[in-house]
Amino acid sequence: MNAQLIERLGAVIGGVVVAVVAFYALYKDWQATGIENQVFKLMLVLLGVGAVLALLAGLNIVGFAPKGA
Amino acid sequence: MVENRAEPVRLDGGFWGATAVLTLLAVAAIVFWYVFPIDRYLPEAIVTARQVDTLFRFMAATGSALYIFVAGYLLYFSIAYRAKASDPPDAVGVQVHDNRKLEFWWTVIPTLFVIILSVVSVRIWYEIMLEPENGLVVEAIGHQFDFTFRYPQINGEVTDEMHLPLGVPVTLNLTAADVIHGFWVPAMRLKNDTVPGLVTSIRFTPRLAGRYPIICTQFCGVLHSQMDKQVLVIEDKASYDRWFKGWQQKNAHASNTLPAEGGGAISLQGGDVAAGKQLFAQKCTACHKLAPFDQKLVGPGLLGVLHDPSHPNLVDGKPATPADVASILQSGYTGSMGAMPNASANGLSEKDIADLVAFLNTLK
Amino acid sequence: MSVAAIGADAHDGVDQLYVETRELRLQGFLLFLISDCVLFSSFIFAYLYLRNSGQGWPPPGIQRLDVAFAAWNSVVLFGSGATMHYALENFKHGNFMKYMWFLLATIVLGAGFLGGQAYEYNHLIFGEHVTWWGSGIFGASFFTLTGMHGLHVFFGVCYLSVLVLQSAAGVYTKGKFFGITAGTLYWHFVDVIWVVLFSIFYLI
Amino acid sequence: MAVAAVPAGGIADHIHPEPQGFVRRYVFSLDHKIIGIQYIITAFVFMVLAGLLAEVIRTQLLNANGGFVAPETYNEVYSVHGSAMIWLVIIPLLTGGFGNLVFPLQIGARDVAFPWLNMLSFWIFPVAGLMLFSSFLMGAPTAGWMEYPPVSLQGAAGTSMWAAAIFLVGVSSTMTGINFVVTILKMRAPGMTFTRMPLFVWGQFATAPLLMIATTALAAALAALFIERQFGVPFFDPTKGGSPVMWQHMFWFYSHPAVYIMILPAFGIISEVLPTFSRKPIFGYKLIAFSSMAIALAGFMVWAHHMFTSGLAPFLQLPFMIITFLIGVPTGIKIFSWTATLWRGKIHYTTAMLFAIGFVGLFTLGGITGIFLAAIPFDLHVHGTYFIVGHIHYVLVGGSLMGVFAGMYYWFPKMSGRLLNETLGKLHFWLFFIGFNGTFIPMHWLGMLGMPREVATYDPQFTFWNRFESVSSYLMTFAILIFFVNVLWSIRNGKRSGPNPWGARTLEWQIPSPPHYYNFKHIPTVYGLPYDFSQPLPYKGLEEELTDSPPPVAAGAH
Repeated sequence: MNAQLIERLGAVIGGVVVAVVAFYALYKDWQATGIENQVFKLMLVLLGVGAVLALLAGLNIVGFAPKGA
Repeated sequence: MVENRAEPVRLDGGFWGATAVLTLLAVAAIVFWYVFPIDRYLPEAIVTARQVDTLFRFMAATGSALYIFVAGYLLYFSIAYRAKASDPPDAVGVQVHDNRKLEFWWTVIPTLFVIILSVVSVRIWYEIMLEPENGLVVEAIGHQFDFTFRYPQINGEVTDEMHLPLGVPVTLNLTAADVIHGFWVPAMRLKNDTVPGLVTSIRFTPRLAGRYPIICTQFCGVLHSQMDKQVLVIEDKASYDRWFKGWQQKNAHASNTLPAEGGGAISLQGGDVAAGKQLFAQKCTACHKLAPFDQKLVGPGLLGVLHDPSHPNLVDGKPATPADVASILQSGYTGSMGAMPNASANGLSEKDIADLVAFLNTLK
Repeated sequence: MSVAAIGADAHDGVDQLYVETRELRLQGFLLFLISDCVLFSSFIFAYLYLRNSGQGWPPPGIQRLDVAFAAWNSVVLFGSGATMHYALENFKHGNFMKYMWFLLATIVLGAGFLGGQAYEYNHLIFGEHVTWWGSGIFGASFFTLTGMHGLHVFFGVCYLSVLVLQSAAGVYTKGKFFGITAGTLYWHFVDVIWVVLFSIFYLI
Repeated sequence: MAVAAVPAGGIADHIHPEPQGFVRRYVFSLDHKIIGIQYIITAFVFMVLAGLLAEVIRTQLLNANGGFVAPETYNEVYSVHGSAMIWLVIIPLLTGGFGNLVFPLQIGARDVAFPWLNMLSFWIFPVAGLMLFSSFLMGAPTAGWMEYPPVSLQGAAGTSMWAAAIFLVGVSSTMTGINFVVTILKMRAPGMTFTRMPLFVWGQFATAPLLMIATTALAAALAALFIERQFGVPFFDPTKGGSPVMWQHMFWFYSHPAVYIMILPAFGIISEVLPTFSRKPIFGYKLIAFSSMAIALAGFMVWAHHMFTSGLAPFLQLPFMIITFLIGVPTGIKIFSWTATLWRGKIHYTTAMLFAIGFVGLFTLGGITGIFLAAIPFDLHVHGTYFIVGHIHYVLVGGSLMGVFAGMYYWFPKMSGRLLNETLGKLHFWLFFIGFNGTFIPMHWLGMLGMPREVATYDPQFTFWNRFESVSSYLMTFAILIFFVNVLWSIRNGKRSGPNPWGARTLEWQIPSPPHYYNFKHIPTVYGLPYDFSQPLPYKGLEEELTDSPPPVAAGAH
């Protein structure tokens, strides 16, 4: 079932990349003020969380056994 | 002419006069509500009906007193402080903005009253909810445009009136066959919606013999307004038993028993459980739940239909056997909640029936 | 309200009127996102209510959803969120070409996500015969929610394409670029909704 | 005290040139006052239609076996009556109509935050109204304004049209909500802090978040019902696994905040009218303002008190009962403060004042029966009966509609420059008062004795009181007819009112009536609460308003 494998691999690598990028961007403009920037910071946090979730799902830590297993 | 703020603002004599009158009126209203013979207009058919009436008297009395004061002051101030012709055109009232003490009290007192009202309501609500559970279990089923009732040991359904013996606590299970109806007996001061696919129950103890109308209070279709013809009859034990036997004979041959051995015994060998599970999911979950018997959807829950002795006997008193289930699958069955299609309508081949029975057999 | 407070230095024709109207538009857009969020949460309530009143999940006869593919698809969408963020950062710091590349990357990734979603629908509907009306409460809640989210992503992709054309035509200057900020807010909002949908459909 | 002046070149300082041509000025107008008037006119047209439906209902109930119309038609009539009155009359009148008309003037703004959005939100409204009334052509919805599935799933095509129409009105309401929140937050005159805003603006400020958040929850429920009816997607159909009780949760989660949307602006109107005609400040300004917000917030937490009998788990019902009781406290505070406003005032009995006092009297009765309904044991008795119909109409007609009439008599001069006729007004008030009470008081005991709701025929024992109600409802309809005659007559030949006929102190009365399209030549600065009659007006910069000097129009076309 290499399709499963490729998807999981893509999810893991992509997840790591996006999570790093998101939390780095968050770290960079942590001091920004004004409602607009606060909303952006919140969105970045949730984006990071989503990437981590996708990463864990790729590693089969979260979610259920792959279909058919 | 500008009202100067120097001289202190005090309540004048007229105000206290009005207050006295209003207090008298309020006391009269309170006495009226506690004296008013509610049961002459609406009999108290069950034990808790009296408690609901006491709650109503309490709320009506306090509500009327509050309303008399508000409306009274409104009227009095409107008359006493109207701009008289003698006032100059730019006359203004006393420029008071607020009064901390007054505002404090008319926040605290209503909050206290709300707490008292909550305590009273919860106490009475508990009495309604905690009626004994071991009483007579009756089932009322709402259909489009009438209620039918099912009694233990009476096959099929009682269709015209619902009879209950005096003094015996009752657990009334409510469900519906098609749409939401509202089962309400005004004399009981109690109602609950009959929701299709859900069994809700109300418990009460009949206290006063009589014939009380049953009314549907939730819009259920074009003839919703006709659903107030049926009657709940509360009577003494003897006449109840007579009525009960009458219906037992009448329904003895009701459809509840198994149809004649139609389609002949079919071979049940080689039933494949997995295929049965698949078939069940596609064909049966619309009306049956994989849950105990009383979890009704349209038909009863099917968990343990072939093993659990308490599962109602489909045939003559003994738990259902695979052959019984197979014949029901083959020739259909008209229960109280709706008709089960037979094999051809369901598109079940003989092999399918064998698979289904095998699957049902595994449900413990 | 000093001009600096809004994070855009005042030149390129930015006057007090633009500053104030921009502030109003930003507030209005955020409130719109809140009301859209309530729309999704109402459907999510319906899904969770049906899920717990039904007979276990997934209902008999329906396989569990393929988490692997969904994880990959989600990463594509979250990636597009990251690229959109960098598009806005680059625009704010003036390097226009990088902004355009990141914007195009976002559109490609967004479209990729839609493609992935279409693939999954195709697999579900024709492969496993799980349809919108035919598969009981699973079909109802899954297809309605993910479909509505897909529609929002589609509107987002259309808006971002318009954004590319407008930026190419030079509509957005250094001081006046609310269109891009709104696009980024919307895109992040769509990402955040997918974080929730991904976890409630695939992970629990 | 140092109050910041209007920032140069900003929105408040900017007057765009006058719109030209009839279409731009009156049909597709961006001016919040014209849009307010458009809302009011359209809402009153729908009120006439829905009011006639009400009279069909009352004529049908003249005798026990009905017979005026067939049962199906009767079900259609009361369903469309309920839906139209709520979504096409009361909500648009109070939020779109009076909201647009008055509060931007009261906060010293030139217009709302998003004029284009405002115009769009209006033009969706008549379309949705026509959609709802056109459902008669295809079998109108028959399951009441609540349209409970599964019976609404069996309804004719009109039920889907109903869902689409209410979805559209919901979209219009959400836009209005967003528009008003941003306007009140961002566009108040310099110096007008939150505790210096007039109470009608507080009413709108409490209503706007409800409009914006609650309406979208209804949009989801309606979309689900529409999808289920048209494509068979099983949300609510119990035979396919759906749950009918879920609809009630989703519907009432919107509909209880909706009843607060319908009453909070009316509270605002009454808090403006009472102090003006008692010639004294409103009593307890801060408490009234904060109780509006408290009511708006608590409105989201009580929806299941409409579902005590629909099979909810018993212990779940308790919190809803107790929080509903608690909402009675801020409402009570408002009622006591209004009554105290009349104390030691110099009361002038204009029609607006009569309606305001009538509002306090009748709404209080509706509020008290509301507390009855919150107690579960009593609600188990009267849910789904005419007691509820009585309660609804006491708070909606005795409350919101009386508030609308008070608002019309109060602000009609500001918008048209002419006074509504006082004698016709007083006739309208007294006939309406008698007719209204005659129609809706008997419903309380009819409901308790056993008359269910939404029925085309009823038990013959209730015939007398139903006839009494029907005759009183004809009187009430005649009174509303007098109102419309009064409005139509006064537009042309009402007495000229001048800028401030009532001697009121809020900002909208310091500018000419009808106000110029730009409202204020120079945005005033505010440094106090306007309600104290013994103090001078707390505004600076209004000197030029009543002169006819030309406004400083901005150079470029905006």
